[in-house]
Amino acid sequence: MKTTNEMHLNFPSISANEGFARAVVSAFAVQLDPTLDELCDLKTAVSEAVTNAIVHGYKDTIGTVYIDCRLLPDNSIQIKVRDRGCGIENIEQAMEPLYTTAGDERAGLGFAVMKSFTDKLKVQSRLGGGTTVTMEKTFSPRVRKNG
Amino acid sequence: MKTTNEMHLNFPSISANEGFARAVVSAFAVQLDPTLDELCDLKTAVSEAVTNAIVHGYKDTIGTVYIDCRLLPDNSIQIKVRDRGCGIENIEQAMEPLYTTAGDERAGLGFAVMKSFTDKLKVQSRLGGGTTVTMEKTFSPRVRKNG
Amino acid sequence: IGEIRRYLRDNNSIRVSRSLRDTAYKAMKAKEAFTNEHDREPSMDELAKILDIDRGDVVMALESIVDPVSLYEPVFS
Ligand SMILES: Nc1ncnc2c1ncn2[C@@H]1O[C@H](COP(=O)(O)OP(=O)(O)O)[C@@H](O)[C@H]1O
Ligand SMILES: Nc1ncnc2c1ncn2[C@@H]1O[C@H](COP(=O)(O)OP(=O)(O)O)[C@@H](O)[C@H]1O
Ligand SMILES: [Mg+2]
Ligand SMILES: [Mg+2]
Repeated sequence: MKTTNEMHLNFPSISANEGFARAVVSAFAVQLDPTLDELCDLKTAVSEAVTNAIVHGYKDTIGTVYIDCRLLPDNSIQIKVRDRGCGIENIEQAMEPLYTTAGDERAGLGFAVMKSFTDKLKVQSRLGGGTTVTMEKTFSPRVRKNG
Repeated sequence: MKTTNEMHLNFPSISANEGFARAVVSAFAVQLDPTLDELCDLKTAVSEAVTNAIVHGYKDTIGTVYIDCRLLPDNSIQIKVRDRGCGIENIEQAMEPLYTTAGDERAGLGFAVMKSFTDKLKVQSRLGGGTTVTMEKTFSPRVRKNG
Repeated sequence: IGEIRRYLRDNNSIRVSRSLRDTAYKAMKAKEAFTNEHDREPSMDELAKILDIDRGDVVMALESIVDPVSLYEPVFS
């Protein structure tokens, strides 16, 4: 599908940028005129992906997190969150609800949240090469006033 | 000076992205806890630079606009707005207040606004190679309540 | 004059962090009112129009309260 607008962002994997990444994605998505709830869902999903890149992908190091966003003509947005961190050994297992490698610190619900708050979720990863999470979300068409 | 945080953004030179660029820069600058006035000044300056890249740099074409932001430890922000468009033949002349090549459409005050709303302004350009506008702004330190 | 202006700025200007929360609060109230009246949620553009601010600023304001629910609860419950 033809892209109507796009943006590419990158920043160091420090936690101060979690909120920033969320703000950027919503400032971009707002062009599609979503409702607050739709935008909130999207932000929550993006947060989870960015947090994972920071805390799992780059663990005890600082690396670069990449975000690529595209708007598609059917009122949907595609978001890629990429890191060049440690990668995931078993993607299926990682995506299972409650599965976490972070012990008691994390709930293991990140992927479950991404899945339920977006319409499409794809995870690609290579051990030692990094992880790319691709999410898509379509916003409801606006109800016309007096229409 | 050591950078404490940074971000790099790029997007196509379409006018829908003027507001987006402004929102991204302010979402990033907000980490320095500026006042509303300070943030407003910064957004206005960024708007002018991004608009110039879109309407002058890429004129009748669509190109990529690049924004690089750095936070410095003295509570200041450095913002580069870059295009690979037509470039400026005479930078000094272009920066003169009221000078414009756009006839009646524009006021020729873009650079004047950037200069007065930031603490430092540098313009680099090469004919056919593009233009880079670098701005720096230091925010007032936070005033302690009861302090 | 520059010094006076700086003084005023330092002492009287509202910090963004503080005003954002006020804006977010207004946005949540406006959303509530709109939903009651129209039986559907407002879009972000509609919300920005009601509040008469830039939609980028609405986004930023909502960002200042990471989870809107946490703002909502102490006020309405
Ligand atoms: N970007 C990533 N890089 C490396 N490993 C990851 C990444 N994202 C997720 N993982 C792995 O998948 C597991 C599950 O992720 P998630 O569902 O978000 O739960 P949590 O983050 O709470 O552990 C993580 O514990 C981690 O082992
Ligand atoms: N990014 C750019 N690429 C090419 N030319 C530029 C660029 N920015 C500014 N200029 C030139 O400098 C002139 C003055 O810019 P400015 O002060 O913003 O006034 P205005 O945009 O109203 O013309 C413009 O008319 C244009 O000729
Ligand atoms: Mg997680
Ligand atoms: Mg201009």
